[in-house]
Amino acid sequence: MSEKEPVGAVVLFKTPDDLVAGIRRAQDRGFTRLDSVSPYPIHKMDEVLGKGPSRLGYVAAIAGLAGTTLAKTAQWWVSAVDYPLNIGGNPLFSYPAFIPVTFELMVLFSSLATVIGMLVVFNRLPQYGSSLLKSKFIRDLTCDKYGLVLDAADPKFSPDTTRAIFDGLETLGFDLLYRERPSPFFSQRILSVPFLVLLAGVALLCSSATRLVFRYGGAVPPFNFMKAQEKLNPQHESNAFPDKTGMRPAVPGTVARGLLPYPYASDAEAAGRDLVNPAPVTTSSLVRGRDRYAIFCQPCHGREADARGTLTAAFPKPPTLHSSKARGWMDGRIYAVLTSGQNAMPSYASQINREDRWLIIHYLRALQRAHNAEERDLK
Amino acid sequence: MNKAADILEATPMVLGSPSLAQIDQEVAVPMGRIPGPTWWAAFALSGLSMLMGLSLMGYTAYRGIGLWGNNSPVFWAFPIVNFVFWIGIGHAGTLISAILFLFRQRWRNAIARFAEAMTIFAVMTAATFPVMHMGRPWLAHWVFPIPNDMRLWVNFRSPLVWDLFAISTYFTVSLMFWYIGLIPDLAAMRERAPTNAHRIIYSILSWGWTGLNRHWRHYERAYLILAGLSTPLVVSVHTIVSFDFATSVIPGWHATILPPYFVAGAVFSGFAMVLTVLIVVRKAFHMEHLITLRHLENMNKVVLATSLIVGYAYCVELFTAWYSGESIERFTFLNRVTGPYWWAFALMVLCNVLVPQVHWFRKARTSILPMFVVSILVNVGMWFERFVIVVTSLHRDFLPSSWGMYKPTLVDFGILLGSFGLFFTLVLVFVRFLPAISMTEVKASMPQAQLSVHPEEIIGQPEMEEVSV
Amino acid sequence: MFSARQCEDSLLRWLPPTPGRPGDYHEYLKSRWRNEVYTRRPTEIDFERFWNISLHEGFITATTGFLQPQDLRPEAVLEAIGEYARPSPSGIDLVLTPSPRVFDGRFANNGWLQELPHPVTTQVWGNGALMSRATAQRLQCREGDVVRLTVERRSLKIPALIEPGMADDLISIDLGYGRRIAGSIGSSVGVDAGTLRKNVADLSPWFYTGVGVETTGESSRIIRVQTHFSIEGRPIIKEASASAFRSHPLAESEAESRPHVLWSYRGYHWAMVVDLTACTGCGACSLACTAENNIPVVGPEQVSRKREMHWMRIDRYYSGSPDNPSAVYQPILCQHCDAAPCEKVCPVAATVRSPEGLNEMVYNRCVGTRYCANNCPYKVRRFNFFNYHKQLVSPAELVYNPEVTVRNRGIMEKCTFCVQRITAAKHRAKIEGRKIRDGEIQTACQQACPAEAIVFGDLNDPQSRVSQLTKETRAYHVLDDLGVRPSVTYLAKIRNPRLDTVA
Amino acid sequence: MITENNKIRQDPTPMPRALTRAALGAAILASLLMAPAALSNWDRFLGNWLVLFVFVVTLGLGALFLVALEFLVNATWSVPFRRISENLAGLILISLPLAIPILMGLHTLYEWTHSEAVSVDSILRAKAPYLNLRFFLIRFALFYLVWIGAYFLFVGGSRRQDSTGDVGLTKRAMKLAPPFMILLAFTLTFAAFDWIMSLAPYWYSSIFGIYLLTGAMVAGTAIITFAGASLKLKNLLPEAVRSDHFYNLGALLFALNTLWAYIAFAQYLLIWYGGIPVETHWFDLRSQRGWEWVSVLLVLAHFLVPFLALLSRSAKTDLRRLRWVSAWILGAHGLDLYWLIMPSVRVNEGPFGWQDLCFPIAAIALALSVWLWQSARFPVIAIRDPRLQAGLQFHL
Repeated sequence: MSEKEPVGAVVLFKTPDDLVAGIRRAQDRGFTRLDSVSPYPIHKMDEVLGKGPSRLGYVAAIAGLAGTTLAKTAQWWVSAVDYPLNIGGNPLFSYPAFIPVTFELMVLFSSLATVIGMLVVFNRLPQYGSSLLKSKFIRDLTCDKYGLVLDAADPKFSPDTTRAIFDGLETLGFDLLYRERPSPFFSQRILSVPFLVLLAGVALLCSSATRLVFRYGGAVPPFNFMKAQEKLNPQHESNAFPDKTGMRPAVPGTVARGLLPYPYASDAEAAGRDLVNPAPVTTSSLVRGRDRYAIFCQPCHGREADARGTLTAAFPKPPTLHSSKARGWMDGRIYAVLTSGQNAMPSYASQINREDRWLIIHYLRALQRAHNAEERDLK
Repeated sequence: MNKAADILEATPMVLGSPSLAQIDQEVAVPMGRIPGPTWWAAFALSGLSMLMGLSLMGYTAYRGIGLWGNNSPVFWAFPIVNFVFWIGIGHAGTLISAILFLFRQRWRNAIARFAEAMTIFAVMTAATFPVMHMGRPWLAHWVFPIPNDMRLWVNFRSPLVWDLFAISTYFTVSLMFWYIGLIPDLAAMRERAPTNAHRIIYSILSWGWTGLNRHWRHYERAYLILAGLSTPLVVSVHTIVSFDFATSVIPGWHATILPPYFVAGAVFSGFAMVLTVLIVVRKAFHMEHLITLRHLENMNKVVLATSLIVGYAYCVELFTAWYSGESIERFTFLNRVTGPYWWAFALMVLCNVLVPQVHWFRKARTSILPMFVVSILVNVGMWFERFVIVVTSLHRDFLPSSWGMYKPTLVDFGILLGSFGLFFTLVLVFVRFLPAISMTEVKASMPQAQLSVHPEEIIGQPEMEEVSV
Repeated sequence: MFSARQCEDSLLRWLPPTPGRPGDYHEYLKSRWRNEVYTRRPTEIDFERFWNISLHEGFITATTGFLQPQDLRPEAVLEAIGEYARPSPSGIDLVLTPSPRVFDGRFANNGWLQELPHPVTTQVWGNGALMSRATAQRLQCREGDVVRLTVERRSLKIPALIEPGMADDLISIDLGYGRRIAGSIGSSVGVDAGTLRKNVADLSPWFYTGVGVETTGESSRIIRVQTHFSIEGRPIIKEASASAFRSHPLAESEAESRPHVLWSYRGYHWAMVVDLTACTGCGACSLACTAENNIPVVGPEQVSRKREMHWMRIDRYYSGSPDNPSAVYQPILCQHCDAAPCEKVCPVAATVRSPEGLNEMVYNRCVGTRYCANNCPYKVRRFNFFNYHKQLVSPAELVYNPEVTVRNRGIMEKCTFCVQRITAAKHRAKIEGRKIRDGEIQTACQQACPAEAIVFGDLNDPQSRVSQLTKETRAYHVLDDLGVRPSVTYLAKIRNPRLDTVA
Repeated sequence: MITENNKIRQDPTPMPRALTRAALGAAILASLLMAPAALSNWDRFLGNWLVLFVFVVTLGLGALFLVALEFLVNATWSVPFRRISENLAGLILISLPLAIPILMGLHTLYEWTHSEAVSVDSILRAKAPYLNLRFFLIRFALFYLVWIGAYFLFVGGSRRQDSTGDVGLTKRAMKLAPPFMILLAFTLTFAAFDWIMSLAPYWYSSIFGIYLLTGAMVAGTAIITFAGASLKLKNLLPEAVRSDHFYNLGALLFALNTLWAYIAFAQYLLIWYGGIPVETHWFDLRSQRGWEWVSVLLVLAHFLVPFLALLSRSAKTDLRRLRWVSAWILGAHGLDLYWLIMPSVRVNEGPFGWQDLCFPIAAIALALSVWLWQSARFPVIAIRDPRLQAGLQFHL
């Protein structure tokens, strides 16, 4: 718009009653676009201008309802659905305990809505570019004088003649209002680009600062998360010992309960002589034996113990265990093989515990018997 | 009917009937002036103690809670006492600005702005305590229900979480309430800003307010709604603070009367604090005729009333403890009165119940020195009330084997002093840069500011369209 | 480690070398056995296996006696003590006893033992001149006042420690304290009463008569973890004399109405029973708990501010007259309440119920509001006011249990029912495809209790010892009226009838 | 606006005949129903009687509270309503004869009067110094001394003013108001402990006094609003009493009712949260055998419905709505007392039997007749009150 064109006019009055008289006069002259300006809200001025009560109340009510709903559902969802914990034996949805937060959110939402609604939606503030601010009366209008504002859009309005209609009234002055091009920051609209840029900048700054603090600030000692533990964790090295192993091997020469040293390392035959299979032959023991066999023995010796294992290509082929020699061996003799190994076969003492070795032998016996079954076995 | 005249309170709210311009003058001028040495001295004092307090908090965060006197069984002590104390202080503001507004007590207009400011500062002061009171304050954000990659949530059954919501809501709403009230005054300040810098700041803060009636219309409505919302809010806040104690099973904490009792106590202490500061400010800024003796007298009446309510609560609490017939319950209160902390209880009763009774006499209500002394004593007493509730209930609870005594350390005292420093620093900055009295509301309540037309005559006027200028 | 050497090895090394004697002690021992034990014991197996088996079994069945049993002559004992039993001359008698914690001082540098409360006085980090109230009144000294004891020319300054139930005109002092060089922990803790001893004692080196005692105006700190010794008539301890109990067993005081139970525990429901009759208050449970659960030693300063960290503490209450009271010991640990007040108030849900009835503490979720501890009626929750583990020097980390988190400062902690052991047992059971057997899990305290006063197990299994014991007529819950429904049941204290006929 | 003064009738305003008939009918119906109710279940009858008694007392005290409140805060808007409150405060006088059956039935109602029960129970023994017959009666006498004394001081003074127009009487009332408020708080608190709380002798709740106090305030305000609105609708109040006055009354009713809800919620939440059996037991009784529905109904009737009905600004000036809401709240207050008393009296009976029916009717009969009787003797407004003008001119 052009700079010269006035957007309206303001008439200055001394007392509220003069102002009302002025308004009456303007109304008599058929003005419909007018408003009063005062340093404080004048009681009953709404009625004078024929305005009903503000509708802000509905905004507040709706927002309050929204807050209530959100609070209740959020608390229900968190406590009963997403994070259902037994806390003090209380029900998951302990409604009495959820009332306080619900109330607070109701108040928060509806008061936020009230304030934002009043400032931005209903009053369309900020109006840093309002032409009134440029009026010479604005100082008085914010202090102790009263103004009547006439809008240039009013059909009855004309810059030259309007002043005359207030003759005979207690006026202190008349001033035409011109809209000047507003400064980029003090914009009419809250959604002006510079303002939004500023807003975004602040938001970015705050969030990144927060992130930094939470991400790194918290981890600086002594603000730790108990990641650093003073104890020695399993499988960790310790400088307390020359060899740096944290988990200590038993002192040589000690005998642990249930782990008598195996004396036949050198003399497998003696083992065949002395040792008897302590494990009972039961279904469960055979089953476990089969499982162990499948894990440790089958790859080389094959499912049937007939040396047709899956690894035979890669490894030296073991002898079949159905040879009369193998079948002739006492359990202890086989035990010795499992324990200290034989020829290409390594020791399995570190992988299969003692009971399991005996169970495997039981299963092996079953295999042998099944493989070359005799007449009486079928009975 | 002239005998009836003195029953109908005819004394004006503003003495010397100044013109509206004078009111602006008196309120706004101190802000332009360079502050005097007294202000600087006060500022230095409070600022220093604030710094000390803050550094002690930092040191605690670095070393650990062990720096305080807290122990087992007294896991909560000074910081919680201070927290409740300051939150309580923060209640007078909203009460004056919201509840008295709803009761159309016009005398509130002159003091509302100030009281609201004190509310905000008190809540800020109080809010520091729950954070620094945590064993691991660097995880304070865990108390907020923030969706996180650990899929953890907070426990909405915990009064501390309620507290979090209550206090943040209260702070937000009071801040908005205060700021809304400030906007027209800021507009006025904008027009009489001493320097250009002032002008720009006031312009930005006043949102280009011009005082059009169509703005006032929604403005007043918003103010009313906020008042209506703050009234239950202010009650809820200290209620929830009282829940922190009352929901527990600890005898001396678990009492159903605590909510109303705490709210009354909060208003009580809040009014006392507002009085204390107001008496000084009104003298320092020569506002005796805007904040008249009648204002102070009315506040003293509220102090007396709330003191009686608090006294009632003490009595009923003690009686119910005896009435319960439970040995542990009875012991707790006997121990409160006659135990090792008997002096705290005695001090509390003296300051909160006995001393305010002087306000039965008009003479005491209307003369500065007595009311000043009373207000300060009430502050002391209310601090000790919280001390009595928190410490004496904890230090001897169920199992005698775990009984113990609590001894505060120097750090505790330092932080307490620091909190006062923080509060008064903020107050001093406020009176320096913002109108401590709502010019708008005082003007609006002046006789010459009213329309003399009778309401009936202005029903059914034609509706005017809105102007866009 | 530290290239240390077994002391026997050193002795061997210092002895003049004799041919045929192995220098290594292990070899030396074995050779002794080969020559003196193995030979006496006819067996067909070779020595190596004999040796291993003996080691494994821990004993050997001897055919020809190594020791000749002597039979005891009671009258001889009477004669022996008879001469001491004569009335002491005027003045005060003094008894020097080895400390129940640091014994003769050899354990003075053990922080666990230093911080373990004395079974009777609950004193920690030091000793004192233990005397009765009457004696104290006669000497006009209050607890903590330093008194000077004089035996002939030897004298000692030591704080008075007043305890009901001491014999009058008798002062008893624990030995083993006041070591000047004991290490980083034990140096100059308490007072060394050994200096009062006489190398050639007329009666006994531990017993002196006619001891001079005068107060010195000074006073020194006595640190007790418990300062109040009466139950104030609260429903904490239940006791009866056996005769009274037989006539009418105590019935569980049922609260008016139980809160509605919303949660039932499927699977296991862990619970514990503590028998007050069996408990002797020795504190082994407390110590075992400390070792098992990486509980820090906080030191005298912190304990005196009531910040000790023991998850398992032993409360001691007196009843009867102060001159001749009778004491009750009550081990108190987290009661794992079904309606736990501590859980409700935690803002971050850092302490919650497990599906197996444990009250779980999620250390790393804890932000340290200490609200739970306030709301715990049993005050069993412990807070890390400082980082109590910081000052440890390597290799102290080796004493920590790798199964248990080390708690940092600002975190609440408490008894977990040794959840790490429960978990381990569950793994075993799962591998072997079975339920956990009753008694398979032993909590550290239970394991250590010499009187077997503590039983832990599954309440859902009606056959388990725990369920059996909770049904006993002696069973009761501490502070039952609160309706928190603890998982720890106590069995009432039953006193020996012969004692109460005396009293 | 002095002219308005002429519109005010100086003599008592004649009440509509219909009311008198209604009162009479209600009285007859009630007394007819009472005999069989008493015969069928004496305990229940006594419990109901206690409810009726406390109901009448709280109404009277609530009305008296409003009178004193006006003098305490020197409010002018309520002056035109004060005479209504004063007339209804007369219910205190009626409540005294009502107490006779209670005092005779103490042994049936209160367990602590059974010496054999007290002797074996440690808790009851501990309470005996307070809960014993003699002290109970002494307190009872004290309560009535205070209440009736205050009644004559306030109401009598105001009535004397009608003739004398003495401003000093108003001043005296202003001086009396603060101490009376204190006394009222304590007497009603202990009355609540004595009459209602000690029905369940183990249970205790320190807020209970305030609970009944707020209940009485709500009831008092409600009945004043009801009477005021009815009079206005029948044009029996002066012109000058306009919607602004009723707005204040409605707002007060709204505020007090919300306060009651707050107190009630605080008590429930804290006891629920603490979960201590001795305390929760009391609520357990009210969540079994159909009482849970009464509890829900109470929340709806005493909080939700009035809250929503009075929330909007227009509702507080709409006389018709004010009338039914205040009547509703009176009913809710009766339900509240029923809910407080009955489960403790008849521990294992459900709510609502035909025996209970006669008591609401009796209450209506009593309130109506007292009101009619009083307002037949005095003008409907305190005509010579020095603040009447200010009161009539009151604007929002």
